[in-house]
Amino acid sequence: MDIKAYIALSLTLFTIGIVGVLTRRNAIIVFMCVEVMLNAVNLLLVAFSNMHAASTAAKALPTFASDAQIFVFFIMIVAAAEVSVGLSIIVMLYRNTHSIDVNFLNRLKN
Amino acid sequence: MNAILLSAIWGVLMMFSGVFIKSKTTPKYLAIVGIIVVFIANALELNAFNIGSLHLNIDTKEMLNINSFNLTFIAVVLACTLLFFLLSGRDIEKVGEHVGEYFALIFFVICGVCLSATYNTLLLLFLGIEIMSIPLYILTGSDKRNLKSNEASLKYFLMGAFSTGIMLMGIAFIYGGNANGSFFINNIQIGEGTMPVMIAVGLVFMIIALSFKVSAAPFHFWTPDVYDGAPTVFTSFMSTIVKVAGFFAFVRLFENAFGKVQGQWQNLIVFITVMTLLIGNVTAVFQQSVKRMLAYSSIAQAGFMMLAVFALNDRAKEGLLLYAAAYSIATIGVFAVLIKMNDYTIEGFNGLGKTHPLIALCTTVFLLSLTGIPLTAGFQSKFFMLMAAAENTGKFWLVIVAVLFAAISAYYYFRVIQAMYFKEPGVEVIDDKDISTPFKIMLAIAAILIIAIGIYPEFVVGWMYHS
Amino acid sequence: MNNVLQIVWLIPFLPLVGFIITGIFRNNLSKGAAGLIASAAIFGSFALSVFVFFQVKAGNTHVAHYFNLFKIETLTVPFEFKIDQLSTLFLLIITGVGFLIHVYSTSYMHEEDSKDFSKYFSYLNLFVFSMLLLVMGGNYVIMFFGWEGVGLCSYLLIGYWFKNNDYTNAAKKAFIMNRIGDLGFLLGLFWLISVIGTVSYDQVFSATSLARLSTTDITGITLLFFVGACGKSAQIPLYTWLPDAMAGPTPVSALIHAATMVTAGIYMIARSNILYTMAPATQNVVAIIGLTTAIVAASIAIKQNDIKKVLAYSTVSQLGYMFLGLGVGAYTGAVFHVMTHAFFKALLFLGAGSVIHAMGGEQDMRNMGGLKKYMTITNITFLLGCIAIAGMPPFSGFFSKDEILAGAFAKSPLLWGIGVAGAMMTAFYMFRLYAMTFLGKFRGTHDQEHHLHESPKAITFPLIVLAILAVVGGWIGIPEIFIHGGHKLEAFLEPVFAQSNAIALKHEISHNTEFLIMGVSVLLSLLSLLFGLKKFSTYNGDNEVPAIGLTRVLENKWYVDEIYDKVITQPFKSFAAFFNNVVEKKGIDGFVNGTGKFVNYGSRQLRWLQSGQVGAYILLMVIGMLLLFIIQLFIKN
Amino acid sequence: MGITTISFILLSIMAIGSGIMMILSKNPVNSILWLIVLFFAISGHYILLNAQFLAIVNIIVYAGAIMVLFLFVVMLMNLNAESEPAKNKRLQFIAIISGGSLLLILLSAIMNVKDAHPVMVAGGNAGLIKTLGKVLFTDYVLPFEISSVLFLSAMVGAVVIGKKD
Amino acid sequence: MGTFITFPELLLWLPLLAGIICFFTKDEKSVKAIALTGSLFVLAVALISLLYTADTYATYNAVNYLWLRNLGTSFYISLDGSGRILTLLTAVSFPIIFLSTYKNAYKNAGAFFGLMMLAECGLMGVFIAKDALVFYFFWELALIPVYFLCSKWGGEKRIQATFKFFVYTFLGSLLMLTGIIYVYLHTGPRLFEDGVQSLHSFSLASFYNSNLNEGEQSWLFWLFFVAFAIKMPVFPFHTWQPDTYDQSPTPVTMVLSGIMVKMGLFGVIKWLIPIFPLAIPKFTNIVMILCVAGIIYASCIAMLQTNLKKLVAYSSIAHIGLMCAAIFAMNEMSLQGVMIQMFSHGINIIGLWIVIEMIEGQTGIKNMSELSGIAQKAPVLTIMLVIIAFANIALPLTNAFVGEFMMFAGIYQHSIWMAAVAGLAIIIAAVYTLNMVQKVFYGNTNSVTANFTDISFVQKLGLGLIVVMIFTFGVYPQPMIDLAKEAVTSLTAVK
Repeated sequence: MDIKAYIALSLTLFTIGIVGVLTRRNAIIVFMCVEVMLNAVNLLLVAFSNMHAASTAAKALPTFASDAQIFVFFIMIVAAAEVSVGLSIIVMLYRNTHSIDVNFLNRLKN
Repeated sequence: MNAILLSAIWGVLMMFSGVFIKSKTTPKYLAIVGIIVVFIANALELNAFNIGSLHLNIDTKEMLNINSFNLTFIAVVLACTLLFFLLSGRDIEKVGEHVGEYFALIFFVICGVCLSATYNTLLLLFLGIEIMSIPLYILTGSDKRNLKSNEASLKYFLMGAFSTGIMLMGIAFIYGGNANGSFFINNIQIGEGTMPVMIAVGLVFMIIALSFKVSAAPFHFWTPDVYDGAPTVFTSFMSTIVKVAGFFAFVRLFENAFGKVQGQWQNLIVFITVMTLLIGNVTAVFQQSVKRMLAYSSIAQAGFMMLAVFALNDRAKEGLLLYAAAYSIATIGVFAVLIKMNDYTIEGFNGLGKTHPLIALCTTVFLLSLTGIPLTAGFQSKFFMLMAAAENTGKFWLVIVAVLFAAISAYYYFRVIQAMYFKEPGVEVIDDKDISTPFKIMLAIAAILIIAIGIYPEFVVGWMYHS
Repeated sequence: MNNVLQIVWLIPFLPLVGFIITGIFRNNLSKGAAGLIASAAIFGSFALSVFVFFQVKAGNTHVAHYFNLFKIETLTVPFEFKIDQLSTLFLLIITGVGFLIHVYSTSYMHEEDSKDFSKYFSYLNLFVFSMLLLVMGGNYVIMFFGWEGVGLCSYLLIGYWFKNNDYTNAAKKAFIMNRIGDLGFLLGLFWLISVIGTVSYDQVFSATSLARLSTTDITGITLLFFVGACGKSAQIPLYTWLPDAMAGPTPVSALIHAATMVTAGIYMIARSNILYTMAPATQNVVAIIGLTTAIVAASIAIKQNDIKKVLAYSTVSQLGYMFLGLGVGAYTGAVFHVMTHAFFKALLFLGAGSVIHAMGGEQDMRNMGGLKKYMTITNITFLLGCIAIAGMPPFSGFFSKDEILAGAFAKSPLLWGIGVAGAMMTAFYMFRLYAMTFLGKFRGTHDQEHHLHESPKAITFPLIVLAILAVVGGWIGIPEIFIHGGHKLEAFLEPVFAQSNAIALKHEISHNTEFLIMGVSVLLSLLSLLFGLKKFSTYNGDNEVPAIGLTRVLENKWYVDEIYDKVITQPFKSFAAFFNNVVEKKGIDGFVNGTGKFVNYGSRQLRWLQSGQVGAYILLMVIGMLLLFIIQLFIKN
Repeated sequence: MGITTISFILLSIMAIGSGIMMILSKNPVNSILWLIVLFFAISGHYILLNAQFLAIVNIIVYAGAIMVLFLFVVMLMNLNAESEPAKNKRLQFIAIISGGSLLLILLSAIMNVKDAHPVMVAGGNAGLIKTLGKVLFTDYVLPFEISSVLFLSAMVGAVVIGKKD
Repeated sequence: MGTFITFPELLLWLPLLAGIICFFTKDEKSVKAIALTGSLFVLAVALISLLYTADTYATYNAVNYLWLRNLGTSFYISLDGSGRILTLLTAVSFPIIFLSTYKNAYKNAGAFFGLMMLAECGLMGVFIAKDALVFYFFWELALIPVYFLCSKWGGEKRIQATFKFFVYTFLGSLLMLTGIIYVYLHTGPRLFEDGVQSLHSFSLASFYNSNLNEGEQSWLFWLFFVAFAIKMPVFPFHTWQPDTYDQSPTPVTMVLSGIMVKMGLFGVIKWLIPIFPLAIPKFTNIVMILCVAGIIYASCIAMLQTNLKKLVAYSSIAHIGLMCAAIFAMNEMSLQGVMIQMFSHGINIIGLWIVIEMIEGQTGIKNMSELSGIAQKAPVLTIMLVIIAFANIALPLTNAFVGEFMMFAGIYQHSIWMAAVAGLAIIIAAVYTLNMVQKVFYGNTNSVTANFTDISFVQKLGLGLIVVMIFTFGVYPQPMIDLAKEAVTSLTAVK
């Protein structure tokens, strides 16, 4: 299994996320698309870590590849935190406007 | 290190103060004390570092890199924050109920700032930036009744999350392309000649993400709206301290990780710099609301700071320090005055020179500094930046372009000055009851600081060269 | 008593003092005092000049060097006076005639209130001061000081009655015309400096520096100098200011626009005679211009009715004669004519002044006539003046003019022929003037008639003196052919023109031919004189026929003013207007403001990027990402 | 074609498909469900890559906690399909074009790199909880502590924003 | 022997001090008094310093403070040649300006005179700076107060006019700044007294022998020249000037036209020609053609002006153009001429402004065609004006004559035709000056001028001083020439 396959896969997911962000107007969906992007990254990181683990230099220390996985772990942490904040913002917005359409509010322009 | 720990701890303290202390004014003083404590701790560390003996030595596994440069920078940031508290503390209280929490969040941001000033691995860069951003999403939306504030925070949050994704993608590619398979920024194997494609891709992703954080065109679109919508106090905070921190992270990453192959990515920076200068300056010309104008001007200033990323030499570092100080002090000052205004449009400033000469004078000093008139800190910082860019040979035209746009910037800053001095005062420019004498004194001190740095910049830069 | 030459600086200094006193205390000086001070100042310098004259006659000339006007490595301009035969002669003329005219003015200007009275005299003194500076100056720069100074004074004096717009216009015209000449003079001067790096006469005319001048240099320099002379001495094409200058008080016309200032050009050329002798081309130009001016001016004078205008044009034409003399190398003749002309022209002007005074400001000859029986002295003196200018032997005009004509003949008979024609016209219009003024019967109004009277002593005294001079003044220059060694003046001036005479090729003309041409010119002018006298002695306004053809042209002064206006003034004005309205406002300033407008416009356009919608923002960001990736990955630098 | 390859392909198709379905489905609830499917697919990849810990965490944190949170919010706002007006078509078209071209650019850049980097599949013990735990609490103790600040701020934020006043 | 305080410092700090005091003084009378005394002190210093020009007094005339050493710059100021003349001009002008406008009342006088003194400080700084950075500092510092003065106390269209002026000059000086940076990066290292060594140096001396090849010099030349050309201003960079002169309060206009324009000339003399010796020959002709064209152009426009102030403004453009051309003629004669003329022009034009100020002050009118016959009402004023006006068109025995004579002679040596064309300005100048005199002073009085009163004693004093100087330097300019000698020789050495 070559790394390129994983790159392709995660880039595709990443792009799907982007396109989602661009095309949807529902704040929650948009936010979920961002989550998709993050997951694409996670996948890629893990793949890379194993790639490095496969490389000769890695043989030296066993925990070599775990850096990336720790990183992914932190990404998840951050994602969780962001979700809590993000959702609270969206809820607040909904409370004030009864809409979560990202284009509904554009008082701020020009 | 001290700064990181203490600011985090103090953040927790503030958080609880919000719970236990009912009085609305106490948290402010607590925060002021806190920032002073952090500052002193940092100063001690800086001093200790310069004489070569660190007191408490936490083994960070090289994940943090402490040196006089970034300690000085932290010192500058903390000083600016102190000034910010002193000038606008009372306005923070006005924003809403959770005064303690606001301060707590600000402290967390400071913690993030310190992280992104000292990080040595991409992981901590990521964490630092996130710790900077997430509280800001909140602060932006903290004026809950105000739809503008809501809108701003939503926009900021969505685009921020988006940029986080991009940055992570960049980190992933850099990690993948790095044969050493490590996240340490000074342990990235780029090799000779053109860098590996994956590194290149990752690098571009990083440039995009960081440009977003420092609001450099064409990734600046969140800036005007967010700065405009957020409560003015927090705009003042995030448009100064957070932004310069972003730049510091930017410079730090690209100096340590990709400094060797500068030639291969400089064009991108040039492109971004020119775009930023153009959009920032030109769009600011038309603005009617001073707040929004300042938002655009902050983009314009970012364009100048990009020159530091472009140059990446010692002069650039000095310039960045100076810029951090000059730009932050001036902007905080202007915002502090702006908050007091009843009318945020330029006409709102009409005749301020007659009704409040001192305030008008200080504001003028700040604006002159932002324009970059000699004898103000603003000139020195711009000057250092230009020098840095010029020393980095080959693209002198960039310096000239930057200067041309600086001339344009005179246009919109001076509109405010004209309004203050040469127009007749309208109805009730400021209601005097929230102009306290200490406020005036602080304002004057800020103005004097600007002049002092303008006359003798080594006052700031010198710290880098003690060792 | 050599010490006179040591205190020669007093000569210009006295008038300066007079100027300062009368100028500063103008408000508290009585008329008498002002007149007295002014005249006394001039008389003082006249007396000094006489002493100086004897010194110089005794043969000791002198260069008085006072201080350095400025001194840099490449050029030194000292403040120095040069006292030699030429300048002494002019000193005498200026101070002498000047003194008489001051005396005359004391009475002539008496109607003015004391303020303006002393202002008038201060100007007059200032003029004499500058004129003295001009002729005494030991180098071209000092000469230029005087040169511009007299211009200024003539400006001030022509515009003396500054309430009247025409007068101030005339003054302006005079000054600007002079400025044009001055520019020529200056350029010549710069040329001189750039070649030989000095301006002092002694050094410029020294053999060594003359050797450094190529033919082009000399020709160029002399021509440029001549342009200056044209301006100052009212030669074609710059003569039109002089007739207008008659707007000034009559004594001023007498002093400045007849006797002294206008001869500055002749003085300058005579002073630098050696340069002109070395540049034959320029000499020809000078001669031709001079002659043309003489003829044209004379022709105009024939049809003028304003008494002062006639005299003005006659001055122009006499000046033309002098330039003719200079052009043909008869320097002595020219200077001689300057002197005699000073006498009789001053006389005529003062006489005219006396007439105008009597007529209560009336200047049109058609309203005069028959004044002979009212003002005897004026009449006689005026007649003498007319005869003198008409060149009747043995009056002064005869000798000087004859010398010039002889010189012209020596150069080429054609010049002589035209010159004689001019002389005839002169005789004609002068006696037309005389007849219309003094003969026939009075044509003015009655109240004019019954206060006609002879002018007071202060006026008649100068007339008499000048009349005498006009008669005998020529006897110091009686040609060889009458008395051997009769030409005292030539002998006196010999050292000044020595260099020129040394190199100028002399074509001698035999005595017989000289007698012949003399006789012819005298005869012809006598005829036209009598014709004029007969034609106009019975003049009364009725036989006026509307002028046609040439006469019309002459009455309108060959339309020169109109032509200048159309060809030079108007085009230049519209040119300037084009600059002001198009280039300045639309062009340059338009561009500057345009830049600002452009920035504003760009700002108004750019802000549409900020549509306020997150989707659009992110889309733009993505597009930006695309750009960056393309730059980085596909554009190889 | 080994078992791993086949499962890789299957999981990838599943992931991409569910992703696409997520952004296409009008009803938020559906897209949330699709997203959960996506997460499962990715967890499958983790297992394939021998990162069991991450796989579990992914399921628990994402598919479990976060998605439930989302679902909760959506339910709270009882959004149904009509609630979201569609973006105008032109904009969507541009969006898809630009997104696609971005993908193409990156792929074309990366794919034409000659040298192959095999990925170690189903091997090594880097992904084991034991290893990760050791690493996390030795080398990564600092970030671990720092991340607490993140959580605190998030918590405070949630309070500030969410608390009714 | 060490000196306690040097002349340049005094020239710099005295006005600053006076200015600061003015700011904090409320009462108008005392403010004026303070400003006047301050300027008189400065004048005294400037005059005394003339006694110490000899090299033996070097320590009195130069001082060098350590400042930003790792940038290779230091606060180095000293009095010499052209700088000395211009400081003298500045020192002389300000008291005259204050005297002649003494009776004018300003709202918020403290700020007004404070800014005036600040402007003087800035000007002094420009003329004595020997370090590029210091030079640039003062260059801007002179601009800012003037900007505020113009747009606070000026005419009704003041804000646009002066803002145009500000942005224009600011742009120019920024370009110069980039030029300075570039040159700086090509200077040699600099070792300071205390042993600090910097890679490059901002000192004027090191700028003079920077290692720039011809190509670099030729574009840097324009970066600098544009800044100076805008300041002077030289055609076609002049369009800010007439409006600004027209709109700003007359004392400020005097400073602008009398002294500030000299900043540009001074810059060319000290900061342009010696720094880019290789570029000069290439561009001499272009610049001179610009200048000469400007001379004619401005004179023509001046001839059409009916607004007194604009007339003087355009005539000033013409004069400056002549001086600039003379500088680039680069021979001893022309340069000496410039040195003298810089001083004379300052004096004369200030005189003209004073007169115009008096007329406008009394009648409130600056349009010539509405004025007439003032000569009858105010003979003294008229005489003064006529003298100054004729000095302005360089009549002999006035100070301007010597200068223009030398300049023309010098230009002539460089190129006959330019001298000839520029000479036309002599005639045109006569035209518009006489027009002005005729329209305003001659003729009969009209409703406006019917009850015009002659000038007061103080004004007489101010104008009298000017007239005296006009004649003194007209008859005996030698001292001025000796003063400028070293500057001139150092310049001619460049060629």
